Amino acid sequence: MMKDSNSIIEYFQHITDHTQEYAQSLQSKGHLVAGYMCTHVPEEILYAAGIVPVRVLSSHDSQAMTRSYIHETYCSFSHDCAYRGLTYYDFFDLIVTGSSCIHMGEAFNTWVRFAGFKEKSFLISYPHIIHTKPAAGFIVESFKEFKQYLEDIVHKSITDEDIERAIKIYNHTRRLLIQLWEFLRYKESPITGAEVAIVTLASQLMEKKEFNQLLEELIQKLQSVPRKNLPGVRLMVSGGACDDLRIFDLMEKLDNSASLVFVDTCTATRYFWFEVPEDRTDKLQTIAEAYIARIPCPAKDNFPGTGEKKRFRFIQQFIEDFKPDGVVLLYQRFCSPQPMDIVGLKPILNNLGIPSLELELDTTLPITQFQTQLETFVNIITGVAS
Amino acid sequence: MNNRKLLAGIDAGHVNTKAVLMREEEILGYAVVPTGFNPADAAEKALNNALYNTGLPLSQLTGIVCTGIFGETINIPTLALVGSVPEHVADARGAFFLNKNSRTVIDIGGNITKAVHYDSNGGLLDVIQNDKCADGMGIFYSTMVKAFGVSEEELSELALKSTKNVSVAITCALSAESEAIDLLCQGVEITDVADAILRFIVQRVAAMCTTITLTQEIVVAGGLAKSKALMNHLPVLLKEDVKVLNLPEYVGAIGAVITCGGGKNE
Amino acid sequence: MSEHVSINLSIDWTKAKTVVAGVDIGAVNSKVIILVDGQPYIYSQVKTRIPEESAIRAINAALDKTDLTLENIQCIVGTGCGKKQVPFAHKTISEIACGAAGAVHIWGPSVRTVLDVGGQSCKVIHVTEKSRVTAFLWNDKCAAGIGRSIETFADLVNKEVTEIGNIALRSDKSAQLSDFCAIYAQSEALDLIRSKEPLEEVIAGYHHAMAKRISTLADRAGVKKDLVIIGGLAKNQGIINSLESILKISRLAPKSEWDPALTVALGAALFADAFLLRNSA
Amino acid sequence: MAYNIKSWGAFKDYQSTCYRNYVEGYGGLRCMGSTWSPLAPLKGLGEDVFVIGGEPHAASKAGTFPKEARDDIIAAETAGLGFHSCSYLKLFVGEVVRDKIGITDGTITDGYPKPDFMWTTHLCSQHSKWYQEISRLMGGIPIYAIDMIGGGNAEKNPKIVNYVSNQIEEGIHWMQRVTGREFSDELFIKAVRNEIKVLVLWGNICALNMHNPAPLDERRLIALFPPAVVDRTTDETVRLYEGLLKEVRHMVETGQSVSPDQRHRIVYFGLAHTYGHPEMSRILRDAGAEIVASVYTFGTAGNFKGIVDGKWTWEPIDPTWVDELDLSTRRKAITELVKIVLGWPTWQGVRSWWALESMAQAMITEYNADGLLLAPSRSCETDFRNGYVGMQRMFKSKIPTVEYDSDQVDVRKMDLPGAKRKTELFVQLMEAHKKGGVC
Repeated sequence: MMKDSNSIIEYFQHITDHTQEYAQSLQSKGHLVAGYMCTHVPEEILYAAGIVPVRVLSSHDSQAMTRSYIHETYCSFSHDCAYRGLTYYDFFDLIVTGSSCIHMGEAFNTWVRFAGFKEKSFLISYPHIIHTKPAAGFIVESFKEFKQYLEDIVHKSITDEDIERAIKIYNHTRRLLIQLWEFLRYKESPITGAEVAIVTLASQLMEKKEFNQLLEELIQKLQSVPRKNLPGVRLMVSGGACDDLRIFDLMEKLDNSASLVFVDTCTATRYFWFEVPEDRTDKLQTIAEAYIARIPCPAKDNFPGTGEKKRFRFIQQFIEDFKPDGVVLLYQRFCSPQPMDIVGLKPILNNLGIPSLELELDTTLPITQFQTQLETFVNIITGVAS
Repeated sequence: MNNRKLLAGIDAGHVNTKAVLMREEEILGYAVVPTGFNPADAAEKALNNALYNTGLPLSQLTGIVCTGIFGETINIPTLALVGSVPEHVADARGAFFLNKNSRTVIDIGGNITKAVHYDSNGGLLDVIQNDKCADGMGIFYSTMVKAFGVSEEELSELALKSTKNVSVAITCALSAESEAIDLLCQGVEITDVADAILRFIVQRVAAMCTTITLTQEIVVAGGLAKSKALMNHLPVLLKEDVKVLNLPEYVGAIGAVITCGGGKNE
Repeated sequence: MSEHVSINLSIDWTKAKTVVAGVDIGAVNSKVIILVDGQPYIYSQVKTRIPEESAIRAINAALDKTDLTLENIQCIVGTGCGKKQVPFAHKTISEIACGAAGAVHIWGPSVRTVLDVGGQSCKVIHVTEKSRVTAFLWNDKCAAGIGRSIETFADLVNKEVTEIGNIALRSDKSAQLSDFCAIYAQSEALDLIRSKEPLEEVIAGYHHAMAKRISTLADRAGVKKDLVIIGGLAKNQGIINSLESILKISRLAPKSEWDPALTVALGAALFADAFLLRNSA
Repeated sequence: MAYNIKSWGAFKDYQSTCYRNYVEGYGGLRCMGSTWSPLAPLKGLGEDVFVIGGEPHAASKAGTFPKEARDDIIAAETAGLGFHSCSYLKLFVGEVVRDKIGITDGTITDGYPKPDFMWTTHLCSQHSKWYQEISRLMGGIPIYAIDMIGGGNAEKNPKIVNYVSNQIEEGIHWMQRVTGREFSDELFIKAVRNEIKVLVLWGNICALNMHNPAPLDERRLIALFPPAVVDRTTDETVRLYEGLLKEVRHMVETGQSVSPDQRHRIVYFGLAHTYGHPEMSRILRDAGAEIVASVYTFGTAGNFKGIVDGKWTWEPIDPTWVDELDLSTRRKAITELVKIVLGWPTWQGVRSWWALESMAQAMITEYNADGLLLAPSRSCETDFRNGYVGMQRMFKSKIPTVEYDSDQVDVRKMDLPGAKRKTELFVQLMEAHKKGGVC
C-alpha cells in the first residue's frame, strides 16, 4: 500500500521512464512478454494466453541510425519504435502488430528483418477500412489465426473462459481510466490532466492486474483528496501518437495559466475509451465488433458514405463533455492521415468557436518554441494583449 | 631530379578547394581556400598558395590533375591539364596511398558525405553517398562554429567536456540547428549542445555506412576528421575501428595526382 | 553592421519618469532597446552565441555608451527565443506579442498582418488596431532557419549578407531552385555553380525560392492589409521584392527611423513601459 | 537504328478520349477514383461510366502542364494539405481547389466537373484520405473505398480473396443505390474479361524485354501503359494491347529496339522519374545504359506468373488463359477479378517486403541486369519503401546498386544534383563491373 496519491502517480511515472526495466522484471517473474505496436492488437487474446502485452513506444532518444532502416520521410514515431527493436528490446518473447499505417508497418518490419524477430513476430491481418460489413468477418478470421498462433507458442488451447477473464480485466482497466479522466470534466479536480496522462501511458506498459490494483487505490485516495480548481484555460489535445509526457507537462506550466483536460490520441483515450461486451458467447466476434466500434485511428477511418469521418463525432462529443476552450492539434512530423484529418476537422472546430493550434511532434521537442506558441495561443483565447 | 614531374592535384569541392603539390609520390605542399562562386579562381588561388608555402616557382609545374565536384570546370589556361579524375576514384586512390592497409574511406565533406570501398590496389569497388536530407553536414558544422562564436577546434573541445546527454532533431541540419538553438534557449550547457551537434553528424554518417561493406582498415577523410569529438563518436556508432588520415582534407587532391602516376616519369 | 550601437544624445534620461528596456534574444542576433519616457534612447545589436552571455553583451554594449546602469532601468522585458535566459529581465513576453506591439507602434493601427522573418523561425501574426494578437502561424519544421540559411549561403559564395539581397535584384532572370527546403535549395544552388550559371541568377533564384517558402506559410495563414515585414530579413530587398510579387501585396515601407529588425525589441520595451505605468498608477 | 512504335498515336488518343469523356460527361456517369481499384464493376452500370483515376491523371497533368502542376500543388498546400503529403494527391486536390481541370489533349477547362460518385481503394493512408478530402471539398460526393489488403501472394489466400470479393459485392449494391442504375451482369462480365486480358497482355509485352536488345525502354513503357491504368475495361484497350504485343514481338524477332544501344541493362525501382527529368535519362543514354525492367511500369498494370514454388517469376501468363476463364456468374467474375488485381506485383511489393525482395531478385536474374537503380519518390509513402533499404543490403555486393531520391510530380522535392551525381557514379560503377571489378 502506498502512502498517498502522489506516490502512486510517481510510481506510474517511474514505469513510463523505465519501460525496459519494468518489462524485464515481468519476464524475470516468469511471464512471457510480447511487444505490440498500435492499438489494433487484441490484447485480450494475448492476455488470455498468459502473455503480457507491453506497448512499443518512442525512445525519445536521438536515432539517426534508423535512417538506414526506415526512410527519412516516415514519421518520427515509427523511427523511434523501430529504434527500440534495434537497440534495447531484444528480450521480448514476441512482437505483434495489426496492419496499421504504412509508417508503423515499417517499424514492425524493421524489428522483423533487422532486429532478429523474424521467428517471433506476428502480423495480424487487420483491415485498413474497418467500417464495412465484410471487414468485421475478416477481422474475426484474423483473430482466429492469431489465437491459433499463440496456442502453438504456449502449447495449450485458449478457452473462451480465458478470453472472458481477460476481457473482464481489460474492461476494468478501461472503466478505471475513464473514471480517472472524468475527474477532469469539472472545474475542480483532485488530479491534473498531465498526471492523468502519465497514468494512461503507464496502462499501456503494465501488466493489467497490477495496474488495475494500483489505479483503484489511486482513485480511492483521490476521492478523499481536496479538489483543486483546474486553473486557467482548458486545453484539449487531439492528434496522433504522443507519448512524450513533457508536452503535457509543459501545457500546465505555462507562464499564463492553462489546464489539460482531455487527450484524444492513440496513446491516450483512443486506447481505452470503449468496452468489450462480457456476456456474449462468440468471444472473438465480440472483441472484433468492439474494436471496430471504438474511436478509429485516422488511418483506418474511412466510413462509406460521403467522406465523413467517424472520429469527428467522438471529438465533438468530447468537446461537449469536457468543454475545452482550445484544442491543440498534435501530430507527428511526416504523418499523413493525421494532418489530413485536420483539414476537415478545423472547419468543425471553427463552427464550434473553438480555436486550435497545430504542433508538429518529432523525436525531440523544441520546448521553448512550443512554449512560446502555447502561451500565445492561451493569450489569444483569453483575449489578453500580451 | 629535374626530369621528375611536379604535379598539382586540385580538388574543387562544394565548399573548399584544395591543392597539393607532388613529385614522385612525395607531398611537397598544400593549401586550401573557399571555393566561393568561381571554382577556377579558387583553384588558381589554392595552387598559388601551395606554391608559395613550398617556395617552388610556377615554372617548375608540369601540370594539374583535377577532381572534386567542380573538378571539370577548372581550367587554368597557363597550365596543362594532365588529367581529370572522378572524385570517388580520387578518394579511393588518395586514401589507399596515405594508408596502404586501408580498404574503406569515409569522406565527410562540406556538402556531401560518402563512403568508398576499394581493393588492395586502391581500385574503386563500391560507393555510398548521403541521402538528400543529410546534405551539408560540413556546412552545418561551420555554421554552428560561427553561431557559437568559437573555432572548429574549440567546438570539438566543448563537446568533449559534455556531461549530459541531450539530443537535437535528426532529420536534417536545419532541424538540428533549430533545436540546438532551442536547447541553448532552455539553458542547456553549451558543452552538451556541442556534443549533441557532433553526435547528430556522426549518426547521419554512420547510418549511411550501414548499407556498404565496411572493410578494415577504415579511414576518415575530410576536414571534419580533425574533430576529436567526432572521431570519438564514430567508432562507437560504426562498431568498427577508424583511423584519421594524415592531411584528411587533401585526400581527394592527393588521390587525383596518384591516379595520374603521382608525378613519376613514364 | 551586425554588431552596432546607436544613441539619441538629445535625450536626458536623468530627468525622465520612465526608463525601460526591451531585450530580444533572437537565434542569430540579440537586440536591446532602451526607452526614456517612451522615446527611443539607445539601441544595440550583437550576435547571439550563448543566450545568457549574449543578453549581457547586448545590454552592456548599450550601457557602455551612456552613464546609465542596469539599476537605473526600471523595467526590463525579455523576449525572443532566448527570453528565459535574460538574467536581468523583470518579465518575459513572447516574441509574437512583442512583434505585434512593436509593429503597430511603428506603422500605426492600420497594420493587420505582421510577417516576422527571423534567423531561425518565421511567423505570420494577425493583429488588431490595439495590437492584440488574434491568430498566428509558426513555421513548420521544414521551413526552419531561412534567415540563417541566407547568411550561410552568402558565406559560401564569399559575399556579405547585406550585399547578397541586392545582388539578387540585379538579375532579371532567376534560376529555378527547390522552394521546399533551404538545404535542398542550397545544394542545388551550389551545383548550378558547376554548370556556370551567372552568379546573379543563382542568388536571385535562391532568394526567390526562400521567398516562396515564406509565402506558402503566409498564404496558409492568410495575409490581410496592411502588411508589415519585420525581423532580420526585412532588410533583404531580394527577399522582400520576391515576397511582394508572390503574395501580390505590398508591405508598408519601412520607417527610416526604425530598423525593422528591432521591432520585437521595441515591442518588449513598450510592454515594459506599459507595465511600469500600470503599476505606478 | 532506333525503332519507332507505330501504335503510339492510338495510345495517346485513347488516353485523351477517356479524359475528355470525363470532362464532357456526354450524359453518362462520372466516376472519380483510384486506378488501383478493380474497374470492371463500374461498367456493370453501363459503358457510359467515365472514370478519372487519381495517379494517372495527376501524372499526365504534371507532364502536360508542368507550371500549372506546380500551382496546383501549392494551392493544395495552402488549403492545408501538408508539405509532406503525396505529390499526386496535392496536384489532384489542387485542381479541385482551383476548380479547373487540365487533360492530356492540352486543354484546360474551368470548373472541375463533379463526379457522380467515387470508387476507390485504400492504397496507403494518404490515398484513402485523398478522396475523402475531395468528397468533402465538393460538398459530399458518395464514396466507396475497397480495402485491397494483402501483399505477397495474397491472390492465393482464399481468406483475402473472399474478403475483397465481399467488398466488391457490397460495392455493387452501393453503386446501384447511389446512382439509381441497374447493374448488368452481362456488361460487368464482359468488362472483367477485358480488364484481365489487358493486364495479362501488358505483362506479355513487358516480358519481351528479357530479350537482348530489349525492345522497349522505360520512357516508352511509361508512355504506353496509360490506357491500361486509365480505363482497361473496354474492347478498345484490348485491341490496342493486342496490336502492341504483335508489334513488339515483331521487334524482337527482327532484333529491333526503341533504343538499340544497350551496353548496360538496368533494373529500376521507383516511380519513373526519368520521364520528367530528361537530363537524367541523358546521362544514362550517353553511357549506353537503358532501364529494361521496372516494377512500377510492369507491375502497376500488368500481371505475371508471380510466386511459383515459393519463388517469384516475371514469366508472362499465356493470354489464351483469359479466354478460358469461367466467368459465368457475378461471383465467379468478381473472384477472378480480385485475384488478378491482388496479383499485381505493385500491390504485392507494397505490402510485403519478402515478396518485393523475391521480385527484385527475379527481375535482376531474368532480365539479365548490369545494375540496380533505386529511386524512391520522396513524397510517396507506398513506393516500395520497405524494399529500398533491404535491397541495397542484398544487392550492393553483387551488382552495382545506387539509390537516390526522386519525385516525379513535385520537382521541389527531387534531389536533382544528388540524382545526377549518383547517376554518373552508377554508370562508373557499371563500367568498372564490366571490366571485371574495379576502375
